[in-house]
Amino acid sequence: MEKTQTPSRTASFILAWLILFLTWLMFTSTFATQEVVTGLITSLLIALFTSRFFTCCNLSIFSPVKLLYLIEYLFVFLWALIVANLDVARRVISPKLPINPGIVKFKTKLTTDFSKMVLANSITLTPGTISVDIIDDTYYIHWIDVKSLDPEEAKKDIADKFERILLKIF
Amino acid sequence: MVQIIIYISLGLMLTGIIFSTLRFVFGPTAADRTVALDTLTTISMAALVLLALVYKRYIYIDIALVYGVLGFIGVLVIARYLEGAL
Amino acid sequence: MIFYIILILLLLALMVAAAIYSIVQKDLLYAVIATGVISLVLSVLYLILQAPDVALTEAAIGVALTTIIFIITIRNTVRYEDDEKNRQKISKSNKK
Amino acid sequence: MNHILEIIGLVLLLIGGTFLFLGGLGILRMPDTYNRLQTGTKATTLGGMSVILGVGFLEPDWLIKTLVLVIFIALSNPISSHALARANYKRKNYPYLKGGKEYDKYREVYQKEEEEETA
Amino acid sequence: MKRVLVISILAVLGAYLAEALFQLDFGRQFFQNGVKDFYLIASPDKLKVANVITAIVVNFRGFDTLGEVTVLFLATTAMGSILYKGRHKLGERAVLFSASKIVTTGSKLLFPAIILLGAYVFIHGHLTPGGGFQGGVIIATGFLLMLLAYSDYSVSHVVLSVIESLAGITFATIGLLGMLHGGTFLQNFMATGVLNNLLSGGIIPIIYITIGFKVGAELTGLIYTALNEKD
Repeated sequence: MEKTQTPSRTASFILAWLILFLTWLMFTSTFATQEVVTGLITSLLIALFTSRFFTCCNLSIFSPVKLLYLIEYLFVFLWALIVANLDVARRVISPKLPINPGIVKFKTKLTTDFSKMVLANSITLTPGTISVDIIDDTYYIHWIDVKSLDPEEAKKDIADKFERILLKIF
Repeated sequence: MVQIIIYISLGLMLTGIIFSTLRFVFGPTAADRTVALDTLTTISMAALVLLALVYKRYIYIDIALVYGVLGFIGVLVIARYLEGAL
Repeated sequence: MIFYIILILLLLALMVAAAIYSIVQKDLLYAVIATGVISLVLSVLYLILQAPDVALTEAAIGVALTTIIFIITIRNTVRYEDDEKNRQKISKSNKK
Repeated sequence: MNHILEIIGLVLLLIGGTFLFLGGLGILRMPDTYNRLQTGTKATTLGGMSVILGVGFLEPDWLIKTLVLVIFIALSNPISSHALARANYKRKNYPYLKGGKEYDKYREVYQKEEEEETA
Repeated sequence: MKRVLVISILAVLGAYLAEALFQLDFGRQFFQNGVKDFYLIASPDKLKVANVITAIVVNFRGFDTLGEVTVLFLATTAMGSILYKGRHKLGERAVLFSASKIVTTGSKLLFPAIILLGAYVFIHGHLTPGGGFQGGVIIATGFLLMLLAYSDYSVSHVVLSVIESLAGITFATIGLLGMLHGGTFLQNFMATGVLNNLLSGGIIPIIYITIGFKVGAELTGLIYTALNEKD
């Protein structure tokens, strides 16, 4: 259970400052000196009173292995999103509405809140599924075309490809 | 060429807006109407960015940014009310 | 050019329809959602008419802030405008 | 190089417009709220993302700012749709089921809560 | 019959009023060479402000803006004093239960970004659309997100009122300094810088920052008070 420990205050403060400053750079999208200095000050001030919310991950998130996994996750997710949309298009256009909806449940192995949120959002955006609720570590998923009511098989169909990578990142 | 494709894209978005307005009018429950509002928010956000391209103004993207972020909170307010939390 | 005139006219028609809907509707929650739709379309219209400042103000205020204020009002009063239960409730509170 | 970026941008614009249209059509055609959320969320997320990225490709100076918008959409859209789905279930609007009651595994949670309340 | 009578009387009255209004010229002779040319030329050239509306709102018509902020302040105070009955104890909250894990975690992630967006809007008020008021509204909406997601999130009224008062005092002080310097309220007394740079426009960015803080604090307090009021 080492993964669930919350990061220290300093780590979360540095992470907050870094992320907020990166967001500022993306907002302004210039490297002019005045903008950068203002951004540093502003993001420092905001990080001072919001750093307690950045409990998602330790500073070890910046290790190259994890970044590689992050990129792999991005590609898996994008591919799933595209497949999901083609699926939606097929269902919407076909006149017979081929749907067989239902709500299935399965248990996850993830431990931190943040990774559970990422998994739930990914499930919402992938083919035919939408996360209705999450109680402790049980997901309740609305499935537009139920293939199996068994938790294990449902999980294999819906969440395994994401969970495999997320377990390595967080 | 660019003009024509922008016209086609805007026209498709407008059709989407009209369809979701229809769902807003017919939708039997409050949740259906909120789904229509959610869809409308995202479609109009994309339309705002496309209009920024039409007018060639970089600063118009700010409006789409504000719009997208706050529209999400507007939907969340109604969802929380429907849930019985407010 | 003619394309944008048609776009403006259609959006205006949509906005007026949503406004009429929000006035006629007896369920006040639906009326609040309709106000959200109005401010959405209005913001896009302001941008088409090249008034970015007004569009930003409309987007900032109309989308979330008015919604929460109306929702709080509905929560503290009644949801249906013309309802038998409400009338009883109101007459009871008047007797107090 | 510019030419290639322009073509990619135009294709993305067309794809995005199509998916936004499909999202509108989807929430009009589907039979109940959950299925409307399914089509609405997915189609508008990809559609909005690809329109915005397409604008970014057409004007390469804007690319970074459009990326911010894409990230915001990808984060906020699924959260709001999840909140709506949960709120809808809490109001006892049960999903449309083709296969019968055993297809709804979420009902047991609420039955437990109701039993606790009555007991 | 009664309705027809009322409508016809109203129509006659309206017609008279409309005719009278059309005959007024509202000082049209002064508007022949109105102030618009002056504004359009002076704001980029003399004041170095890219967004003309900002220059009008904060500098040329800054006194009106002070009035608007005061009206908002008075409205918030009045609403607070009506709604606040001093009977809300801890544990007796109006938001009954927290949202699900997904919403709470997501709002943890989005809340700092929204605050940063508000700060970006009011710091760049003289370059891009928007300004102090809009930035303040965005910040207040960010706090609204946290209040919605958590049932035990609270903001301190004392801190809010301190921020609000400090911002108001700074606004008025800058205006009075301008009066000392040039004779009119909110006269620009700082270097104007280069057009389209962040540090340009003299006192305008500072005033927008104070307005942003003031509006943000006021609206946050208003939402918080209104959410916790319950019959």
